[in-house]
Order: sequence, then C-alpha cells, then structure tokens
Amino acid sequence: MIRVVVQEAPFDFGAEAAAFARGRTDLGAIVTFSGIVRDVADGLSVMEIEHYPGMTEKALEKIAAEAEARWSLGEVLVIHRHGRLEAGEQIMMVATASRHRKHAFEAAEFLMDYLKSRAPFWKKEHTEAGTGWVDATEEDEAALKRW
Amino acid sequence: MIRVVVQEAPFDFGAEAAAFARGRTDLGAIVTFSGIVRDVADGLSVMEIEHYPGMTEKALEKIAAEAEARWSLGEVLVIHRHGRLEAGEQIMMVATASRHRKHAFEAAEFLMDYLKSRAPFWKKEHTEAGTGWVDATEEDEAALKRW
Amino acid sequence: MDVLYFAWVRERIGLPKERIETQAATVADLIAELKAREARYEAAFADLSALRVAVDQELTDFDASIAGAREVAFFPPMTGG
Amino acid sequence: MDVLYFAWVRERIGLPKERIETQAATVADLIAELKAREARYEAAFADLSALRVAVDQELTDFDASIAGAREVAFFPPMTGG
Repeated sequence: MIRVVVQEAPFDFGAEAAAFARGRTDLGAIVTFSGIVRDVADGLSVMEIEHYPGMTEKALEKIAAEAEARWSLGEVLVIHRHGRLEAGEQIMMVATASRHRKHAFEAAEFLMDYLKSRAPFWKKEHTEAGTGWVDATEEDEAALKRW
Repeated sequence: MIRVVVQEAPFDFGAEAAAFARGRTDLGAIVTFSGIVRDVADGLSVMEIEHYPGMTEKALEKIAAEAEARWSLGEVLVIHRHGRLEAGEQIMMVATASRHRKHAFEAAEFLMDYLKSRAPFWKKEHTEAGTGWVDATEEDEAALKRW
Repeated sequence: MDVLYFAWVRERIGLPKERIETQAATVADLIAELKAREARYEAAFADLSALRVAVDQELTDFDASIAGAREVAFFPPMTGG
Repeated sequence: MDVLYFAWVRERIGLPKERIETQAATVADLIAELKAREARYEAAFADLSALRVAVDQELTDFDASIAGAREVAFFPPMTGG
C-alpha cells in the first residue's frame, strides 16, 4: 500500500512512525528517513519550499510505485511539506516496510534519491547572509545512477 | 552522542523516534530501523530472546562507537529487547542522525548488519510447528563483508 | 496552453503562469518563441542546461512534442527531500 | 574461572554457568578438557564451526589465551536484530 501526502501543515513524525505498518505482522523490517531544516551557519534560517501542485503528488506516487516494483515492500509512506519552515522543523519523511531489512533500506534510499532530484520541489533559504535558491548538487544527481 | 538500551520491557517506538536528535538543528538527516516479531507461517508465534548480560551492552556500545568513527554522526541510538515477545511486538530499533543522508543511511545499515551477527542475542521461535533456535544465515554473515 | 514557471524561473519572468497561444511543435520551439518576445524570457532561458521541463506534469526533454499539451512547466533542477 | 553457556549450548550442557578450575592455556585446551569429562560436553562441542567464544566478554578465537581470564562463554552464532 502506498500513501503519499503533500501538505503545508506540520506532521507528527513520532505518530506517523508509530502508526506505519502497525498490525502488519508479516513485515519484520521498517525503515524511516526524515529530513529536518538545518540551521545554516549560525544565523537562524527559514526555508521556503515551493512545489508544483498536481505534478508533485503524481511524481511522488510514481517514485513510490517504482520502489514497490523493485523491492518486496508491504507498505510505503511519503510525506512532504511545502511553504515556510523554520530551523528544526521536519520537512519530510519516507517509510518502508518489508520482510527483509535490505529491501526496506534500499527502497528508502531509492525514494530519497529520487525525491531529491525528481520530485518538483524547490528550496529557498533565508539566512542572515541573504536569500537564495538552493542549488541542486552533482552529488544528488550522481546518486540516481546507483539504481 | 551514543545511547544504548538493553531491556526486557517494551519501548515506545514513536516516542523514541520523535525524541531522537530533537533540537539538533545541525543534523538534517535521520534514519530509523525497527524490527518486529513476524508471524511465522500462520500459527501465532512467540519469540524468546536470550542475551549475555554485560557483554551485550559492551558489544552494542562498541558497534555504535565504530559507526561514529566511520561516519559523521551527531546521534546514535540502539534499543534491543530480550525475553518473551509476541508477533507484532517491536524487538529493537536503531536510529542515526547526520548532516548527510548517505551517512545516516549507511551507518544505520552498518549497525543492523553488526547487531545481527556480532551482538550476543539468540532467538528461539515457538510456533505451532514446534520450537527451535533461529539459525544464523550465511546472508547475514556475508552482509558484514560490505563494511 | 498554460505555461508555468517555478522558483527562479518564475522570479525572472515575473509571473507563475500565463496562457500562451502557440503553433510551436516542440518545447524547444516554444522556448525560441518566448525568448524572441522580451528580455526577461531571454534571461530566464539563457542557459538551458540549468532548466528542466515538464509537459502535462511529466518530466521530459526539450525536443519533446507539445502538440495537444494542456500545460508546459519550466523550472530549475529540483531540490526536494 | 566462570564458564557460561548460551542458547542451545546451554540446553545441551544443561546449565547456564559453572565455575571451573583449569590449567588450560587456550580456549581449545579448555574445550578438550570439557569434552573429556562427560558425553553432554562432547555433544555440545562436537562441531566447533557451529560455536563462538567470548573471553571476558570479548569475541575471540579458539586459539585465544585464557590465562587470567575471569569469564569464558560458549554460544552459537548470534542472531540479534
């Protein structure tokens, strides 16, 4: 089962992690990844996340379906926020559940690698030093080659 | 910071996941792995986990310290239960926090691979089909060669 | 068709979305048409290697056909996660 | 020194821990001594490839010295996680 959520509001990481795959006694391995707004340098920072409503959900569903096709997964969850976030706030999470820890780990890494570079989100940072769009990195693009 | 917990009592996965690295705005990437007692075949199963008090804590601390030495981690958590567990119960969790998602993922996988084969726990399964010690697998032993 | 702009492409062009009537056959033709219009388009589309395009909400290439497309979107490389 | 047994090693030998006075220099010597004692030790130590050993709570090899050791533990390959 795939669940994709794109929202501006905060989500409760602990509650989502606890509820994920609950009751699925056929799945022994659960991996979560969560991303948090970092304090850039020392100045308090604010992150603004723009996205492409409509395409975002489709792109995330497609990435999650691809993960389900490649690995043996019982459950997949993707939550991604947009809008204005302060340092320390949770930006997003993915979760995967499988019988096998290797599948759960690889699928979560795959989801993250694709979500970084193939889901239509753009980050803008506001720090004491100024404001600017976060550049995509060659490292993130290269990470896709693994799959 | 490393935190290692070995206990018989259940732990609250959601609360532990939510509290982990909370307030660390220098760490943007958090990975958790949790292991759940699977229902073996269809019969209700009970898992009994034996461990080596004293050595267990030392072994887990050593594995966590090794992870800290190899990757850039801000926080590491390992919780492992022993005693009698029913299907669906959480056996253990690890969590890693880093600036970099790759570090957080690799360190969590490393912790799991070592914890599987190098921490003194032994699992005994009680199912309708009978009772038996879980065999270590060649796959788990081979997983260590990656590191 | 609707043409959408995101992130710094939106900022350079100065609007998030506009309706454009075009006979352009491909994304590249549409870009050529837009660049010929005004300096702000010229600026936004100056370096195509810094741009990505989606046609009807699917990522694609600059030589993709836009015949019958309802929506074309331009944006920089994505930075999710 | 204390000799500890875990999992099926404990079950075969029939106890979790015993105090043993020995002049054995290595783990292998200690095993030889135990096997000579009784059939249940012979059975538990029949296949060393299925066993692991820790001396003073550190995993080690069968040729490790046990001189001065306080605690030697025998058990099957671990199955944590």
